[in-house]
Amino acid sequence: MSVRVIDTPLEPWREVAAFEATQKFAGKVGAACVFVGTMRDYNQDTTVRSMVLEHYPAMTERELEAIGNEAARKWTIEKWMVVHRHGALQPSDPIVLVAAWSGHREQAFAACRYIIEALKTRAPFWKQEQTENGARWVERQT
Amino acid sequence: MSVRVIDTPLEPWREVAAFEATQKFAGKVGAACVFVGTMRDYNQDTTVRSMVLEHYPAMTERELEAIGNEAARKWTIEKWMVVHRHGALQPSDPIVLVAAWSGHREQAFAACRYIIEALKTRAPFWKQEQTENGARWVERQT
Amino acid sequence: MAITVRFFAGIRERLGRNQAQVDASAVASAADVWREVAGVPLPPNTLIAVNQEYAQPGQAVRDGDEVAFFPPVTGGAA
Amino acid sequence: MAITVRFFAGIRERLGRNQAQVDASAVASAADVWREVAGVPLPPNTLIAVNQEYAQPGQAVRDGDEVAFFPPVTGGAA
Repeated sequence: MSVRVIDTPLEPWREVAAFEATQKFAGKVGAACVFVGTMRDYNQDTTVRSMVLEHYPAMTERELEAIGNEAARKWTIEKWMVVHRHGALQPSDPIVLVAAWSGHREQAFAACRYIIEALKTRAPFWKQEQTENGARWVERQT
Repeated sequence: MSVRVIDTPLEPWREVAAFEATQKFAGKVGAACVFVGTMRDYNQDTTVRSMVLEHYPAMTERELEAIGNEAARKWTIEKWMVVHRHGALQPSDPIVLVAAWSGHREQAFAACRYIIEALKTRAPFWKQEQTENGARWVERQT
Repeated sequence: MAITVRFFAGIRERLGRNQAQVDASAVASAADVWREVAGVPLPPNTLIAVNQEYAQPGQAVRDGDEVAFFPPVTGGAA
Repeated sequence: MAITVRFFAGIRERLGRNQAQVDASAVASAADVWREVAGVPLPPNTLIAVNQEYAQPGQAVRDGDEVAFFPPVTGGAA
């Protein structure tokens, strides 16, 4: 529905408000579920100073579109959106925003959750963390 | 953590942004899950023109505090907030905002979901809908 | 002092008032309070709160308490 | 024409380049492409995409395709 991959600061609540302002939900939507992932200053017991998020342009957008469309087939949702950062990030910077709008809250929660879980295993992003001991690629975790 | 019951328009994304601005999450938070419930223009196959939300002042806040604190004991969350409207509402008006911040997304999702589900069965609010056939009290549903 | 009784939503409408006072010496439990003020049987599924906390019909009440009767709640969202 | 090969993240670093070209007549599958350009065995858990879609090592490739090799992905959030 709406996929954006950006290298500028992600302002999640502004993004959601702006997206809603462009929609004509017209009283059909009773529920919105939004997930925002932000950069922590630690990972696996190590302090993380900064991070670079590499991605595979074109495939990223394609895969995110596919994931969102799967969610829209599995659950009854009106709209969904994903915004994901790439490039250089600092601790507490938002990394990803996922939102789903539905007539019913179960559907909104389930679709939002599905998208973030699928994104983590399929969207071609790679985190490289800068720690006290130098740079390291993040290994995949659950 | 933060409970507000208001009779003025609820601007959920502004509320969340304002709350975050007052917090010192300091890189400990990796995940935020936000749920927003809005008024639909239909319910049980009937068009709904407007709604009045009655509540039980004092008990409402007390019960919402209790629910949020339960969520914070059940899951590892840094912060949570609930804002709920009362008074007169129009279709597409936001009714309720629930947000939970955590180091991990599973915890944020679970806590947010717990709060909205418990709120629906325990927080003393009652909806009266204005339909084409007059006013009716909403019966409890899942 | 007395016991303050509060009614909400459909129950408030059915009884035609949102509040009542009961002499504490006339009642021992929340159910007694209802019988004293309502004049009709407690509707099924009615929720009871004593001093803003959920309570059972048998809960003891005393001078100064606030006892509330209301239908199942319907806040939140779709 | 040729097949364009792309490497990302740790694999890009290990190979010291982010891109390569392969003569399509020299390869039949995505695994062949890796053998042709990498000079080392395909690391375990490496993901493969052909024309920006996930693929298995045995997937056929042809002139004009883009074949990518990369480690398990780590986007999203905590």
